[in-house]
Amino acid sequence: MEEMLGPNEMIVHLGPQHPMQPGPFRLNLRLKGETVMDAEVELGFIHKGIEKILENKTYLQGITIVDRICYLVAMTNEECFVGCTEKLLGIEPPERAQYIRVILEELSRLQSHLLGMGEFGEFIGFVSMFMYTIKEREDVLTLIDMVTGARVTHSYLKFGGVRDDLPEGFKEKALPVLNNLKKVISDYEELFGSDRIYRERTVGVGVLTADVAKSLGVSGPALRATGVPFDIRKNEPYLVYKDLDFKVCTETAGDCFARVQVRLNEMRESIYILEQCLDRIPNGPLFPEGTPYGRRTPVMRVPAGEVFHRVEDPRGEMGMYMISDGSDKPYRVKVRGPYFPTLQALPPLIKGTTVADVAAISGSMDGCTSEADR
Amino acid sequence: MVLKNIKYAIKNIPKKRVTRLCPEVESPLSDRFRGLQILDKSKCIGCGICANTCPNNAIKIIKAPIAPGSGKQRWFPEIDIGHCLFCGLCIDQCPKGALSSGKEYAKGMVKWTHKDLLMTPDKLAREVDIEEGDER
Amino acid sequence: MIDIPEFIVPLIPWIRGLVGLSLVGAIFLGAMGAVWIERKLSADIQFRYGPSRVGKFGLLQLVADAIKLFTKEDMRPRNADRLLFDNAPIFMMSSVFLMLVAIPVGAVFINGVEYPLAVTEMDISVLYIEAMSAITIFGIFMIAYGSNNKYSLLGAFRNFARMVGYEVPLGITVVSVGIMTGSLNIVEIASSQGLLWNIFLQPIGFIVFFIALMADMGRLPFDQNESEEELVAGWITEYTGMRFGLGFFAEYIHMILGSFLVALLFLGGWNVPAFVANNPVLGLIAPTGFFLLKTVLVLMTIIGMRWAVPRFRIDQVVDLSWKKLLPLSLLNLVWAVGLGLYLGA
Amino acid sequence: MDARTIIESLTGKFPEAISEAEVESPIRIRAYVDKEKAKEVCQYLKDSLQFDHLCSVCGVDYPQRNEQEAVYHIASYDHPVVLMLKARLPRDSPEIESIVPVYWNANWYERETYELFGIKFKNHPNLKPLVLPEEMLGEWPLRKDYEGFPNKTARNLV
Repeated sequence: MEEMLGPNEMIVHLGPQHPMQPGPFRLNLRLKGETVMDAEVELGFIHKGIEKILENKTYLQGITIVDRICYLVAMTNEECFVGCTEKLLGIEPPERAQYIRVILEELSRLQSHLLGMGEFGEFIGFVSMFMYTIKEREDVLTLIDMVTGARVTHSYLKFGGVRDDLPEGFKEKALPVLNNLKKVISDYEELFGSDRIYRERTVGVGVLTADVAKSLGVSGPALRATGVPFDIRKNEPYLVYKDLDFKVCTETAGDCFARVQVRLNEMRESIYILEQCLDRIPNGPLFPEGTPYGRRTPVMRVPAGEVFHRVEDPRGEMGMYMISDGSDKPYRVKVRGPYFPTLQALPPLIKGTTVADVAAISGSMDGCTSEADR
Repeated sequence: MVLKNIKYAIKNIPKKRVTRLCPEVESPLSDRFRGLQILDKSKCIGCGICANTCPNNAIKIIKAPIAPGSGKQRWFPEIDIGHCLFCGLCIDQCPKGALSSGKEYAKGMVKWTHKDLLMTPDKLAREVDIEEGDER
Repeated sequence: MIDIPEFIVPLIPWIRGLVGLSLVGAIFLGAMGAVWIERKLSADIQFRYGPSRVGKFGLLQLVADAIKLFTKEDMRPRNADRLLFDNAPIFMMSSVFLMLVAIPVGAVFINGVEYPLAVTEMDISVLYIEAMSAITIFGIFMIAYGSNNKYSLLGAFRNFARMVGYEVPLGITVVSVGIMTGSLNIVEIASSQGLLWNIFLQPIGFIVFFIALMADMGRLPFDQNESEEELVAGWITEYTGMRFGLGFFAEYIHMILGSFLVALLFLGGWNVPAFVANNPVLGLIAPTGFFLLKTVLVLMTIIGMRWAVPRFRIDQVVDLSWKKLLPLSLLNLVWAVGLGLYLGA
Repeated sequence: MDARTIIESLTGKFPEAISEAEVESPIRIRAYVDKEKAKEVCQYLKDSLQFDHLCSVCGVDYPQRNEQEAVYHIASYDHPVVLMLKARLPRDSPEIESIVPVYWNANWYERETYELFGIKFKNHPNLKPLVLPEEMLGEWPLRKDYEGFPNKTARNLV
């Protein structure tokens, strides 16, 4: 990058530690005044080698490791890993366990979107927004905590089911929280929609068109904001999503405003899904009957084979490719995180914008470097 | 205009605070909170499944007296709490239900060196004071 | 009626000046109060407690912070320009104090005669204050250039662009107030308002002045120079310890002075009804108290804004100034001339 | 689009390059591709079969068979079929044509696969380490015979 430096230009390194970032990565900007002429991302500051670690742990231990890929969406990471293994084992969780998983995944989608929106608010200078959303997120986390016993790294799913049943009175505790969330989501929408400064900062900033977004490999809210209704929950339903009624939220503008709007609408849909689940959840066992799988996982030799399983993460398409060689440890696990391609798409997106927009665009992608680095 | 935002902010002023004054008011823990493990020595058979299950190899099986002051020794787990993830796999996998979750998450875990974080079977069974040597 | 001995009468300007000077010293305490208000207000908006440990309601938190700042290591980047880097905060602080000498911080009424509490009274004090306020930009540029940091430099450039854009409408609104009053002496402007405040006579002028002042002081919708999420801490990135503290305090004092200006130019200053002014006891306290109350209210508005709105981008800020505020301020100038002629006639 | 028709179209177009094609389930298909033809096959998939979304590129190491596999997961934004395209590479000099000209986002995946497995992607625009430091290049940590784990990656501090 240095050799391309023209007159009146300078290189500014945002990172590895910078208030704008969702985690440590380095963003090298070639600036001419305030305008970004060129950008480059350097990764690897929190590379944990999760794929190698997974190869050296048993399947059961792997559940605790995939939690740590990204702490915000531990539940969907677990679902992806456990889903892969279940496909290899040829078992399927009973209906009640599937409903509980959906409930927890939607709750974790809610908390992730709330945090993402708050962060975005902070990145454009709306400091209180972060506190507003984190207050509501706390209620959601309390619900998750009530079920799983942990706030972020749950280790809750088991092969063939879930560790614990929903606690007594969960529905009664969850419904007020959801109703309150509905109200605050409308509040946020009004705050965002009516504020002129907010609109000036977001409308028309960081515009992705559908074709460009597709060619960049982006998924999740960033893609849906361009009008492509790509959602794994609909395209390739897992768990009981095919029985549930929800719609894929899309916007057409593809700018920062649309991305946040998609998140707001998705939170509404999540609440709707949760209400359906809480109404419909059947009674029954938590683990498939007639199998050794239970809260106490038996010694497992997973049949040889390979599988690629995708789930819908709050940030997009989360996929895992697992190869088993018949032993008790996976032969190879490839984690395909949603933020990896999104982060890759950042440099072309911020080229030609200003420094202030870099924060806005990067924030509206709602990133998690930990997952891109793995 | 920005006025709606300002109105929203002003409306928040009389609302209840959600933060706690930390050391005085303790955080509420859920019923399923996974804190420092509790060992029931009468149930433990020293099979070592917990040690095999631990993702971080934090558990070792060592010989320890079966009761305080007793001369008789058996095999019990010893947890290096500095490496513990609090994932609860050892508790789930225990065939006899000898391990369970306690509610301690800071008590007994504020030590100067990693070595002091070793939770011996006596400590896990709460036979000795786990707060001994805590830095406060 | 109080009988003032003959020999004191020639000394009154001196006494007035001394009282004003001591109030100037007290402005440091005022800045601390401003920081405290900011923290508490932001905590209230965000459902937090805010400072609550040091002293009652955390009132002494700022003392603790000051002690911390004094005892911190004084660090200097390796390639910093030492002369500029070391002296820039002092320069900033002195420009703020230069501003302060011309601003009256209240007035006392003795026997119905008004004695403003200003260190000095000059005929063009409004222009002088404007000029001194504009000088801070040199301090900011010294800081940015001296600390040899790209974030600082970007922050300072943003500050320049904003300053250039906003001094113009600010100046024009101040001049239009002056034209209407027929004087550029801030004491005269304040006392001549009576109970018909300038905010009622020039509402557009007030709005333009308030926005331009916020931009001038770099409060949140306009704090592009230190926008944390983009430039870490902007122009003050490399500073630690008391040097940072000086820059920080200069900013808050600047804010208090801005509130003073709003209260003086538009909110009627210390004017009270005549029966209060003629009361021997109330006349000593009430005008100043009333004036400071207004100042604190303005201050809280300015502080509260920060926690309720997002930040502009720098080009939008400059846009706002040249395309919206400048025409509005010119309109206000015409209006003020007309109104002044009408009222004068 | 149906999995069966995709397979038929693919094998019909590239009879020599595609081998062992099989339908695993209605939404998963799998095929081996000749390493010389990988890019052309990808181009065809993107242009004619609506496979416009590259999920991931990864490597798998098989020391017993003395070969490595480059695995492409190619999906679509329109239909749920995921194609698992594999290319066998010799373990001592794994080289394959880069597919960055076809799928833009393969760039980082290929860089990652290169530094972790040593699979060289020919004509890649910028083949340098992504997540690892420069000095670890050549150790290929995700290969099965990597000795450094766990001593180089995580040290037991007790």
